[in-house]
Amino acid sequence: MKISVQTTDFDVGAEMAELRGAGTNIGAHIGAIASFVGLVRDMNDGSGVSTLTLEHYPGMTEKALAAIVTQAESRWELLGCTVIHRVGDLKPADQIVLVIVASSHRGHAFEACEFIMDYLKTQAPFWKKELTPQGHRWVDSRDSDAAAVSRWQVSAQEGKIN
Amino acid sequence: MKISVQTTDFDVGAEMAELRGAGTNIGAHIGAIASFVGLVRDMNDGSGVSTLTLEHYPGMTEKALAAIVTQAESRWELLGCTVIHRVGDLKPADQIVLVIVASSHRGHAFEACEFIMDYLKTQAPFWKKELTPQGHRWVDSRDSDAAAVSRWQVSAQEGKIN
Amino acid sequence: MLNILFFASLRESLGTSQESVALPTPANVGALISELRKRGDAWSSALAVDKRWRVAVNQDMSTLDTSLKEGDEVAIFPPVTGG
Amino acid sequence: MLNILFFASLRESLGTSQESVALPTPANVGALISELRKRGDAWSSALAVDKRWRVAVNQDMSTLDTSLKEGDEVAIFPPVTGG
Repeated sequence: MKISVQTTDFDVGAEMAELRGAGTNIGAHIGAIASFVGLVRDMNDGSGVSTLTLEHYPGMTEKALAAIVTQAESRWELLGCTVIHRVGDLKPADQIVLVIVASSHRGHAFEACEFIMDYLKTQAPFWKKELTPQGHRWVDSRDSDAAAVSRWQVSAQEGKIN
Repeated sequence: MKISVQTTDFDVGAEMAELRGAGTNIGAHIGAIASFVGLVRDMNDGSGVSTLTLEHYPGMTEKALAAIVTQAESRWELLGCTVIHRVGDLKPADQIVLVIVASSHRGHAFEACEFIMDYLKTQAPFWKKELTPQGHRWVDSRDSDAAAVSRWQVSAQEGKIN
Repeated sequence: MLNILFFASLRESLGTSQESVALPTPANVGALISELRKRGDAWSSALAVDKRWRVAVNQDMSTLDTSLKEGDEVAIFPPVTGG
Repeated sequence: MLNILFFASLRESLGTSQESVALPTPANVGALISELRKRGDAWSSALAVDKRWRVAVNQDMSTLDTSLKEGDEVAIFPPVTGG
């Protein structure tokens, strides 16, 4: 598991290569790599966004991300996982977050990657502030993100590993 | 849409950058990029695999892949899509297939990426032959892949865009 | 004439990747398969009813009912296993 | 004493990011919030019952019932919006 909260940008190809550990034994067991990159959009809720500032809670953030990945590892058969989240001032089209999940099976890789993103959005202590032509504004949490998380909890009640 | 069937390897980072079209207008509307990479595993069905040979039906393959992407574009709001599939002789840990989907919304990107992989596995004319210590063998199609496709068809009947 | 293509394990077990054959009567995929099965054991076995094979006509997936016409490209192959 | 941290919009509306406060009685999160609300309008408004705020104790999400002890780190913040 690799967890990083950083101001600097990340290189998706390099992170994927690192996770695969080119040339090691683990590498050739991996059959599937699912990944997600979140980017700063130039529009949100009808306003242009020129700067997105990400605040976080140092210490708790890394702990929360590690707990989410550990939970994913207990639900699916994973061979590796990388989560990188940037903080500080970002511009439209900048990369914000990267999740990479490796597994033998494509279904496991896809589900775990989406699970980690859903939980990250609702449980990891990051906050977004946008600069728009009308000034600064804090981004509101979305009901759709809470709904996205709740479907994994229903699955757990139905008998999957919690 | 970019579709490619090729013997040469691909660079995930470069393909993602190309899809984002760094610096263009489209780029900053993209909020989410989901991707999938399929790799050659060194074991399959209990045997070591030293070479994986991919045969395809030139012409129909590209047409089938384009039809799958077009179907995904009609079901979800996508801002771009890349599908690359290699053919010829591959070794364990080699990359086989890449699907990248860009959207404003993470749910759309994830679903469309998984949809494209599920359909590619069951509808695009590729065939795998493995070299194992027991000799060459053609890979059998999997019931689990057929099942993976059928869930999208149920969704269509329930009222999603077909 | 039809242009018939064979792929993967079917290509290997039939020992051919491409042939030109006459349009069957009636002019559909089912009649073509019936004709091919008459070529001998390798053919009747590879194209048996209980074997899993697929047919594409002009690069679109087809069924036994699909009509054929002069010049069509007909491909016969096992279930696909890419990805 | 407790080490209290404030983040994001709460940090801005309360005008503070960190404070040391005495352990409340009873020693739990609910009592701490009640004490903070008494500091004035900005506090009672920001921490109103119908406002959406979250509390973490020693970096784990907590509820109003969560117990507190000397030296705990208590963070108060709005719902998270990362990703």
